[in-house]
Amino acid sequence: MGNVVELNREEATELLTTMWTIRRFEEAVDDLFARGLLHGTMHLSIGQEASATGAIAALEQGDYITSTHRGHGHCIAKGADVTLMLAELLGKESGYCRGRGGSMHIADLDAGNLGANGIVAGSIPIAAGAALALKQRGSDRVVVCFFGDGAANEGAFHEALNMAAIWKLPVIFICENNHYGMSMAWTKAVAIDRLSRRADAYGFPGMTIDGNDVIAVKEATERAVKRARSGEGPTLIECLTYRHKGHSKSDQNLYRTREEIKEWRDKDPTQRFARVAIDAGLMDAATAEDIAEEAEQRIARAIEEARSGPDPTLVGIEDETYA
Amino acid sequence: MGNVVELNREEATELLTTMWTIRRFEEAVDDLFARGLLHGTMHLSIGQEASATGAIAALEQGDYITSTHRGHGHCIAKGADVTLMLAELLGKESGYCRGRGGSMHIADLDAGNLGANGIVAGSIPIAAGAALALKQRGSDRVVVCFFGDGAANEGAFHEALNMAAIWKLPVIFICENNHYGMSMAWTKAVAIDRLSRRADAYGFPGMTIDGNDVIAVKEATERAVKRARSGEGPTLIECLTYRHKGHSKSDQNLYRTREEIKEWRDKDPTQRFARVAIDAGLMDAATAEDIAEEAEQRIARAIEEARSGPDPTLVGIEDETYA
Amino acid sequence: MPEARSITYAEAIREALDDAMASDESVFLMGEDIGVYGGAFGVTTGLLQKYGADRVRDTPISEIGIVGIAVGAALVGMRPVAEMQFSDFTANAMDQLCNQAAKLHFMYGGKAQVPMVLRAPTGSGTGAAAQHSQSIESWLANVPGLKIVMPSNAADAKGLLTAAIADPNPVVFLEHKLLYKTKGEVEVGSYSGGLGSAVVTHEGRDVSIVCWSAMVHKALAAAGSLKDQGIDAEVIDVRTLRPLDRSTIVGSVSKTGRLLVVHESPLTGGFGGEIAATVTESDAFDFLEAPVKRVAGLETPIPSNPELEKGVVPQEEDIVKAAVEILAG
Amino acid sequence: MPEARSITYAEAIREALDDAMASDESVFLMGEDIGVYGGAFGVTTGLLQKYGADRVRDTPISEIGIVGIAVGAALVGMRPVAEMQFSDFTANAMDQLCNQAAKLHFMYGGKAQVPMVLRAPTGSGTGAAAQHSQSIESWLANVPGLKIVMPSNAADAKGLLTAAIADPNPVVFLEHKLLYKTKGEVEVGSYSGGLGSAVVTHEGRDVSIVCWSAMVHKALAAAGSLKDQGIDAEVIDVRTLRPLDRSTIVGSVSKTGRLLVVHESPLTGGFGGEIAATVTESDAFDFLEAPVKRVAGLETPIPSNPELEKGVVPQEEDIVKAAVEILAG
Ligand SMILES: Cc1ncc(C[n+]2csc(CCOP(=O)(O)OP(=O)(O)O)c2C)c(N)n1
Ligand SMILES: Cc1ncc(C[n+]2csc(CCOP(=O)(O)OP(=O)(O)O)c2C)c(N)n1
Ligand SMILES: [Mg+2]
Ligand SMILES: [Mg+2]
Repeated sequence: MGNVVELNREEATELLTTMWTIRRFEEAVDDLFARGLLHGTMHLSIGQEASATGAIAALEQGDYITSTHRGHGHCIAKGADVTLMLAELLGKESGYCRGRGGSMHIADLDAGNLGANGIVAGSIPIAAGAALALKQRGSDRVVVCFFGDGAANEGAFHEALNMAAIWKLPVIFICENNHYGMSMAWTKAVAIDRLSRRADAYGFPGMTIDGNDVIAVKEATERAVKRARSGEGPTLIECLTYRHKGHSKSDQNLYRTREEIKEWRDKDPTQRFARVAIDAGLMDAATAEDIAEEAEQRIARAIEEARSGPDPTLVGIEDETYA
Repeated sequence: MGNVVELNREEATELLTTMWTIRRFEEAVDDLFARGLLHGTMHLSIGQEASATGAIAALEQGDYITSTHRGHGHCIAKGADVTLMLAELLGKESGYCRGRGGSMHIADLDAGNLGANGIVAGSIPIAAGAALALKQRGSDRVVVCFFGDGAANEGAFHEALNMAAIWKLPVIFICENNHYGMSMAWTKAVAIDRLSRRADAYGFPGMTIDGNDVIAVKEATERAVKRARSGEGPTLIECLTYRHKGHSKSDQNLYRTREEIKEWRDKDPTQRFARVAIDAGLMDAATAEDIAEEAEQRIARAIEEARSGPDPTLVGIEDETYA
Repeated sequence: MPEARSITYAEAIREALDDAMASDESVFLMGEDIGVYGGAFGVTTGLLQKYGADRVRDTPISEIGIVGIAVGAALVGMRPVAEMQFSDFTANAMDQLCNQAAKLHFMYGGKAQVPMVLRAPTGSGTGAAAQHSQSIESWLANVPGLKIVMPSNAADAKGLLTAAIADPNPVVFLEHKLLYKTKGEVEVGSYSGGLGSAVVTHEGRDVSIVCWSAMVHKALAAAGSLKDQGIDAEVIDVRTLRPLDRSTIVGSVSKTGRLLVVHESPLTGGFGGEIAATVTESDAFDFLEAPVKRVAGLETPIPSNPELEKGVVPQEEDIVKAAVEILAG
Repeated sequence: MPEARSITYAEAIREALDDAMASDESVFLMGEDIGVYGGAFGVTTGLLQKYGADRVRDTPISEIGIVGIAVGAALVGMRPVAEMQFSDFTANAMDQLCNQAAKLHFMYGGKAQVPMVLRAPTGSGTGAAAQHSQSIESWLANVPGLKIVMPSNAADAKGLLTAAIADPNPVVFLEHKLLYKTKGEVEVGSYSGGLGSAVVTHEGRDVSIVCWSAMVHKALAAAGSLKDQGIDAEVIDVRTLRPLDRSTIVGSVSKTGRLLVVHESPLTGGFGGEIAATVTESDAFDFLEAPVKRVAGLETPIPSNPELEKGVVPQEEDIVKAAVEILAG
């Protein structure tokens, strides 16, 4: 576990609040989907809250992220309004993308979230590009780029990491290794024992950490951010984690065992951090429960509000294609 | 230098013959181009003869190669008929590709050369695919895949090497690091000190060798071929070498110095091997000279023959698009 | 009469794969999650169990690798059937498909052959938005060396896929997602056919509706409604865009004197232009009694909201309306 | 009257880049060998010396990276001008171009903008064969969100590139290799224009020849020959395929009553179909006195032999012949 004594009460509360908000958000949308109130496709990150939360906790105002198809957590951690997110998932005009993007393509540019992406690894070069722009403008802002273990086998990963390396771009590559692509175990998709080893191939530091330990993620990212801000270039951080739910709605989980899922449920990052924070005296058990409870209520209210939003219409839709 | 005592006279003669044939071939086409007798584009490998020659000397009948835009050497080393090659460069119906491919796209499927390729890194996945087919059929044949230092930054390189690794494909990746892409020094295109380090990112052996030492190339490839034939998978061999000529015809060499070119001319692999072979008593100086002389004459005769070949016509050309 | 029974489009595709694998050792499958998972749409379900992991090869998420490896394997005599999980990802592998697979035969002077199939679920209708719902046929339609097949029903899917696998050229086989669960009568044994020929799916005398893939069903429904309005529409299922069966199309329009092209992809630069031009540069031009019309997708990416999604691609009403307008002169 | 002088197409492009970089700090160039080497065709010669390596950024051979980095930089407010060394390599970057650059603005509900330009030398004529000589416009023409520009002369190249760089959308700017050394009168200062408008390059009454890029010159030469045969051809330079200026085309054909489309890329699935359909679904249909004709590339990859290479793409004689046939009825 990362060093909990470095945290103060406020920080601990914020981390736990973010994690519970993500968890409750995704449980709620899972439920909406099951009840037929939500259409399309969605990818839940339940079980992976620590990597999104910890990495983004290391950022400051003005820093950027790029996200993935499994992006609810990144979006929430980067400060999104859950009502607007839910409205987007519900296909509402009031959603982040006016109902055009849906779960897989939420962007929140005002908050510095350059967008989720439906193309595996599609946002990796985009993150490098944003980082290049920042560097070129002499800004000390950085970009955190999230992607999965599967994405590390795409050509886009390779080209972007190499270019980030040679130009020492201020970008932190966070590989959320949740052990599977869609159904393919990451250990079958590569013949190496650590994805972070790939950083060596580009000439910058890589490390593998416990991705279910929000403090460890935060600390590792802080070091990488410092490096990036000071012009030393990128870092690759592999966060070992696990998704409790299937890849998407059509998943029958045939490629993994109940035991494995159970084992990882026991390592749930959200409850685990709550325990640590309580043990360290950063909050009491009641506060921790309140945080979870409040998150649930906040999401419930947001759903009501989002559902009452206006539906989009086709009027003028062809004019939206170009800026 | 590789271990010259492992060679017998016949092998030494063959290596030197191949290298001189490549050299004389390319000098001749350079001259044809300068005299306006040859059109289109071409990329000369003068100075790089050792990697093509040494790597292919490690192969047996039935093994395959894939080649690049700078592929004359690979093609000759794999046993091509220089008359048919010249006919191809001259755009003749009698050329390897009936004048449809030109210098950059010669294939010689009967000899196991699956083809040069105009797309940088384009033939790397193709090599892996051929290797997969061989493996799937239970054959013990292997594929040698040539590509440049620049190609190692393409997405195709990454995806193909990873897939070759996980499936333990019988393919040997020969990176001919001639120090430049077109104008970009390889040291600017990557932030690592050895391209062979990238093999670690996929989980198979990589090594960097003196690519101007034909014996060293042959030995390294032999080990890799053995590994591949026995089902242990791929190897990446980085051959450090240099092209004496510009990238292509339009090159003004503004990106490198005369001194550097001179330095590498002094390391000419062809003359160097001749000296070593003579010193080791594998041939006398006169024989070495004869080999060069005969190569020149053979090419001169081939040019005459090739030039007298028939020109292609447009008749039925649309029927050639599909098999 | 060969025995037949009603099965789905997805099952028909699976049968074609199964038959080809059973009869030809050189056929193998490759793609993301096609093994245990059975593919994103379940098409390959059960084949791993039957043919093993070497012939039903799960790959990393590496589209360049998948298509490039198929090209290389085909070059040395295999018949790979590769899958893009969604046709949109063909973009990632476009070099291997268009610069390699399509060109090697010609570029190498006829000596190389690339007998491979690239299967991909295509089209909108699942709420997956802009990057998972495109119709990509126009990206590929101008690439000589490729064949492009877009079956509209189970029987055709089976016959065309069998033909595609047997073909010595690279064939792109685009399967519409909304068709996977549609059923049709399909012969029991292996059969092959249809590559390069369009088919008149519904005869009529007043207007030729030329379409392919999922739009065939909307056109047939429209033809039904048009009948009620006294308009006798002929529906032509193009089936293969490359090679294009121009004579069936021209023949139909020569008879009806009116042409309506329908496709899901956006209008501008869509393959509908090719159909229209085919007719207006043919002898059928002289028989044309009204301007040619195209009903096509709007000029937008596909939105996620289900109503918007439906709204940006042609529906039965749009086809009916256009046909009525054509007939009105 | 602004001052002008005769410069080449390549110089005109360089001037547009230079002007844009001088006046807008957010403009920068990125591509393979664009620095010291000056680009494969010398277009960027001298700009490195003037603007430094940060703004004239040599890249590794990484097309996905080049285009993707341009997208990311544009998203946060820069105006990158990226180069594909040959348009054929756009295939390697097709995902970033078509699934990312083109779609983000719409997909993210209008909040994101991707103001970037992708320049690429295109077309045949240099003997570089199948993988370096294609005309790729049809790959992209069906992708809403992209603009596609194909200038035929130096003055247009400068004005259109200036407009493309200023445009808030991703613009693909295809430069024909055979035009780089052609000269034309070009104004001295910076100017912008032409994006989305076709132009009548040569007026005539008998037949409308619609074309773009290098084909404009062949069409003009053909118009000269046709004049000698008493045929008065009008030549329309489309200039931008997306957005397409339909009214100029329709207007011309309404006048001439005859349409001949000319393009270098192969016939089937080429953008000529779009032009033909544009006319035959417009009011101009009623004025059409002859079937529409297309003169286009043959259905082959581009061969390396120079005579074959010329033979597979339209030449002046082909255009003349087709126009004469149209006029003959
Ligand atoms: C280029 C591309 N290929 C394939 C897919 C289909 N797909 C969507 S998510 C996914 C798995 C991604 O795995 P990983 O990168 O590990 O992320 P995770 O889903 O585990 O979060 C796949 C194969 C896609 N969206 N894009
Ligand atoms: C995908 C692609 N990008 C760019 C080019 C243009 N190009 C041809 S050769 C070359 C340099 C290749 O460098 P390297 O791989 O080191 O091979 P070398 O030329 O040094 O033998 C470039 C940039 C190409 N042909 N294909
Ligand atoms: Mg994963
Ligand atoms: Mg090189």
